[in-house]
Amino acid sequence: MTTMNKGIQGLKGKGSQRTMLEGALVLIVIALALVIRTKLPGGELRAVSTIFMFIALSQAWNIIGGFTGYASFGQVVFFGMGGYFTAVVMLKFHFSFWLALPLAGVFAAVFAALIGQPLLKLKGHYFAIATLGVAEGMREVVINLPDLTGGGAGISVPIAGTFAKTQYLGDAGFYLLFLGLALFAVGIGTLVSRNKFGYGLRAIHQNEDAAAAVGINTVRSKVMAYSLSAFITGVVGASYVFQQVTIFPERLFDVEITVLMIMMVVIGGSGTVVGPLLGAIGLQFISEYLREHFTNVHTFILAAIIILAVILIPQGAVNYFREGRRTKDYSLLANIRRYRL
Amino acid sequence: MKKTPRTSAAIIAASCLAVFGINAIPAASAADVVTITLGASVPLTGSLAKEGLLTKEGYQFCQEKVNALSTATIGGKQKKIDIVYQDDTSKPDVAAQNLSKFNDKGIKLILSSYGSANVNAQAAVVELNKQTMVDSGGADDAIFNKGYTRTFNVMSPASEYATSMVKAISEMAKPKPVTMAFLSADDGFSKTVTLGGMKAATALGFTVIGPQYFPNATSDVSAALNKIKADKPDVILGSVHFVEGVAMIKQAKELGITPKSFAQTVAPPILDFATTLGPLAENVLGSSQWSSVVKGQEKYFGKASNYASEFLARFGHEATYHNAEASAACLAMVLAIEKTKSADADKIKTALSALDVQSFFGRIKFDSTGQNTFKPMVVIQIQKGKIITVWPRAIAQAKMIWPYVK
Amino acid sequence: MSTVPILETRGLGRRFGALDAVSDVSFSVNQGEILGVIGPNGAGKSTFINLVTGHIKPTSGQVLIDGKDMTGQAPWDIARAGVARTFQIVKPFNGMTVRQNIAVGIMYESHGTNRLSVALEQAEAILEEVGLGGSGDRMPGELSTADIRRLEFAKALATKPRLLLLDEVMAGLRPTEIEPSLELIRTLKARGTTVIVVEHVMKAIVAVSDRVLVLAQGKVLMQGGAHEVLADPRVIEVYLGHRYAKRQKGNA
Amino acid sequence: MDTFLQVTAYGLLQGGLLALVAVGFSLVWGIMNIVNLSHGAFVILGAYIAWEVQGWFGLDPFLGMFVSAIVLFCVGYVIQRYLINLIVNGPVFITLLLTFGINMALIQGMNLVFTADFRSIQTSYGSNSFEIGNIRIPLVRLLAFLLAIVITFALVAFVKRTRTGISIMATGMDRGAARLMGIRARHVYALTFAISAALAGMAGTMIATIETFDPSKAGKFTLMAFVVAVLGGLGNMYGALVGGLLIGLVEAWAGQYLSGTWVNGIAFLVLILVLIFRPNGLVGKAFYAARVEI
Repeated sequence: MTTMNKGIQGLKGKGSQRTMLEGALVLIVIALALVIRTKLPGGELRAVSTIFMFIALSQAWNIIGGFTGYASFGQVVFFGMGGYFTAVVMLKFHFSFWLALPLAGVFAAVFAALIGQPLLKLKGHYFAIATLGVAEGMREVVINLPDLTGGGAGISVPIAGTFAKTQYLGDAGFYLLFLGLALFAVGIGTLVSRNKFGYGLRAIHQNEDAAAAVGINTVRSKVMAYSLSAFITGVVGASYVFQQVTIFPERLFDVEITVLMIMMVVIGGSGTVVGPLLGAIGLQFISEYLREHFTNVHTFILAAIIILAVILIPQGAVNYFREGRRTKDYSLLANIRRYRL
Repeated sequence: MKKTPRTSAAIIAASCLAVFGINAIPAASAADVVTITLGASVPLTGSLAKEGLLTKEGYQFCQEKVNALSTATIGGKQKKIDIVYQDDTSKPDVAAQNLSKFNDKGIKLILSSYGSANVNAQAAVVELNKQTMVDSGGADDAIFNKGYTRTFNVMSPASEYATSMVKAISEMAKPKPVTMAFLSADDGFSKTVTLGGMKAATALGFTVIGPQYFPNATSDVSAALNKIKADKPDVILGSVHFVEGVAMIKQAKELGITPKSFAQTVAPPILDFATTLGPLAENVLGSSQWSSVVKGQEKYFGKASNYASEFLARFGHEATYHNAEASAACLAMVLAIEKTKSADADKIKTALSALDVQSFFGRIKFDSTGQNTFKPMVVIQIQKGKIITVWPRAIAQAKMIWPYVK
Repeated sequence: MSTVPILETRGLGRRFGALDAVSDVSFSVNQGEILGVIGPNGAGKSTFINLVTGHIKPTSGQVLIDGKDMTGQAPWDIARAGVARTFQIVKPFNGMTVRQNIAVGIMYESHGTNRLSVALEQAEAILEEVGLGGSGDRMPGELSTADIRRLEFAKALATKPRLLLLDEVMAGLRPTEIEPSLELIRTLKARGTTVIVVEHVMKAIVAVSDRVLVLAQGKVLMQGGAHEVLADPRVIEVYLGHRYAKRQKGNA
Repeated sequence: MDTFLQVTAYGLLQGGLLALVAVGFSLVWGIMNIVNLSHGAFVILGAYIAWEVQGWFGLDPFLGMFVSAIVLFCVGYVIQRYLINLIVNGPVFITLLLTFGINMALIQGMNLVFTADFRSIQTSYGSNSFEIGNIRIPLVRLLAFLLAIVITFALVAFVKRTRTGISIMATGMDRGAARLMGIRARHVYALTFAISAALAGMAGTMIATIETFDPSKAGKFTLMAFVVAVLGGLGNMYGALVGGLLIGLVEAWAGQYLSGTWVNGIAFLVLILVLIFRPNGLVGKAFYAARVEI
């Protein structure tokens, strides 16, 4: 939880007009989301909840991958650990979900702090593969502890009967929960993007030696960023588990979830708050739409869209427009020329 | 150097275009026809794409047969079945979400996905949405011990998979083998299968070795084989999926492990098993939910043998038990619809609970948990590259070849 | 003014495998002094700075800051003790505007503000001071070589250092561009900041240094007043080579 | 003792197969700093091609693998030249996304073309093995193992002795300087990727002969290549071989002396430990430190 406090420090005293405008915008979005909730049927609510979930996940990844520049390729491990923590304490120790939820985040954050110490010394692809190794390894651990986790057979959260301390939330309930998580994550992201801690992370991303030379404790900052990111991811994992009821290690530690987070952040614009937000909404919406309307070839079309997006705007949508605004040049061809060999 | 890539680029481009087929959309119904829409979310991409496709074929075949032959009416109008498909990408959360989306569109009658994890997630949602689902792809007992009342499984339960082979060997193998080694993948379904089989084997007086577990979906089971090598088991019984099943046979050969017979769940009845293993597949025993000699018949598919031949004509490959399971699930749903003359999920749920029919798939009847405990599994053996039913004795096409000599 | 030197090294050394990059360097700097450090390529000047600022851990010897042993401390601890540095190969924070580059240093200084808005305002003064006024909203990638060196300088100043180590901030600059930098160093001295200038540009060293330290092959060759050191034949020899030394003699 | 030797021998052979899968992946990563997430799909594509070739012409897989290699060489060249080259100077991880997209397209393409069937190339000698002492050595695995060694040494010779090889190495070390020396980086990059894809095709053929394959296996091969390349270390052509053999042995021993289900877990544990204590891999040089980034 210390990471959280640190992250919040910079909030105080941003009383500019911009903040008020943004506050108003957030209120409008929340109001809109609540209105939508009453209009949509259950299945659509579930689909929108998934979008909210990926907003939160991509914001979480953005903190370590986008701001700090450490591409955590095993981010799903915190999703899985938070999720399994929740399932186990709810099933075996009869915790209420509302108690398990924050604890799952803390559990993931502490785990991140522990593995972060050695792993965050690694750079670039090496860090990526090491975190991937942790995620794959933890999945194996979960599979191999069947007495605790149910192993490959999966585990079910109690939603009915005497041990069910928290009533199942239903589609509308989970909609609110994931909306809350998305707002929380975007809030944290906004905070980090504008405070001392976040600037420290960006400095680390650009050059670690130079960051250390201006007094940034790079080790502590990186571990804190990793833990903060893990906290959010863990809390999302916990909520996902309660929504799904029965979970399996293959899905909870599915590398595709990590890839999706990265894709959303990078295509939207890494190191910004709006980027991952748009990336998550856009990509999840598109993939959902394609799956529904092109049952047989949807992955093909999605792959083509990803390839095109990556080639046309490798710096991500938000960064592309920002650069365009600065240089007054929105030409995609010029953009390609900049990044090609 | 520079021309070759362009040519191959053209080939790739052409093949890309070729695969972009557009799905045929079912024709709109005429005025005197009432169409009942079933929802089916199946894995068409991802790790279960193969089984998902077989399942879809089974549903499709059922729809075509029923619509062609049915004279049943609802409210004086002729009844037609339409099935809406969604790809769940082999992921449980998507499989569940798809059902909720069906529910939004008023589709309350569901044909299940493939794979225990997917069906497990679907069963929970079906309960919440008050839909009714017939399951053709998730046999794990864990789905049915949660008190759900709206999911009905046409298959024999997981615990029967290995048990049937143990019984068959006990009845038919002469000289009767003594030791039986159990090797198993470590997913929930395979473990349930193995524990059931071991219990049966002990009860029937076999000396049980193992179980030795290996990771689900591995293509290297040599460690498990090496561990039982010294025991020289008479029978090696594997609770496997296709990949581990093939690996087990190949690697046992490589390692010089020669039991009197191999027996495997799931893998041998898949057509690819005999084609990929060739002579090595000979005489391997397998347990199957269905074979073309299963007894029973009804008006749509006739006998199992009719099902097999018509399926072959329609899809160009032999019907596997995955196909048959799916058709049977769809059939159960259709029969319930015809009985109630409605598309009401609650009424159909009640009708399914009471259903008892002899079909090409064998007896379809559900116990109080929704499982079909009334249908025995069949045991097949690969003989001369063909899948031959050898047990139960009453429907056997040929005698079990024993022992496995080679 | 205290009598304890602001920086002192005792027998400082660093081995890389079989190579002694720096060995047995002992010297001290008092507050308000400007020390020039010169030496030929490969003399260990940058390694020496890296050792003092904690970017490389020494294999022998000690680093004392204000008389306190800081040997082997992390770079950020050294920075927070009031020691700032620039890098020979410039290391701007490329993803941020010039103003934001400075604001980072301001916020992370031990007594600095924690508020971004304040830091961004304070950055303006530092930009003016180094001659980057008006460039605050530009990205480092858009700056000229001279400006990017100024940015490097400004980043170090942002941490309000009491001791500043400048690693060739004037390399590659035209003579007209060097003068403002020298002026700035003098201003800093007047403010009581201690500066260690590591330079190739001899003229610059002579112009500002109170004292000069000569490094050769990782060792201290000699130290003393600027003119005295530069006139020393040993220095001329290691620094400019035998032939130049001979020629100098011949000319004399 | 016999069991130990048997397990060890089998593990080494399995390691050779892994090395074969990883060698091309490691090459591309080492030279271009591109982590090719579609490598596993190339392996599977190679397997399907060899399978088809055997079906059409009855060509033995040990000949069919050259057909696979040639086709994949072309595919690889086109992908690098006309797709990946377009973003080589973009943010580092952008190539991950691009190759992931390519991977998706390839897998789905194979799903549609080959209907996701399980396949395996059958040969008359497929599962034959012979005995040395009490240890059984499977024939095809041994051949695949030898192929891994031959390819590794051939690659080293190619990179050190031939003009093209040297230009590949030079481009890997310092693209700017290589360009000044008149090396066409675009072509050299495409060539490097093409060679890597060709090697994946050969590996795929061996996989097809030894195991079964289907499109969903692609991810597993990419992951294994990833692990093996890192373990061995980049910037050293022997890296994949060393990494492959190590993983093969670790998995074999773990499978034998621990519970069989821990095999994967142990492999990843070894990976993490090696990364923490020898971040450049077992035989890797500090390639990134030496490399000039532009």
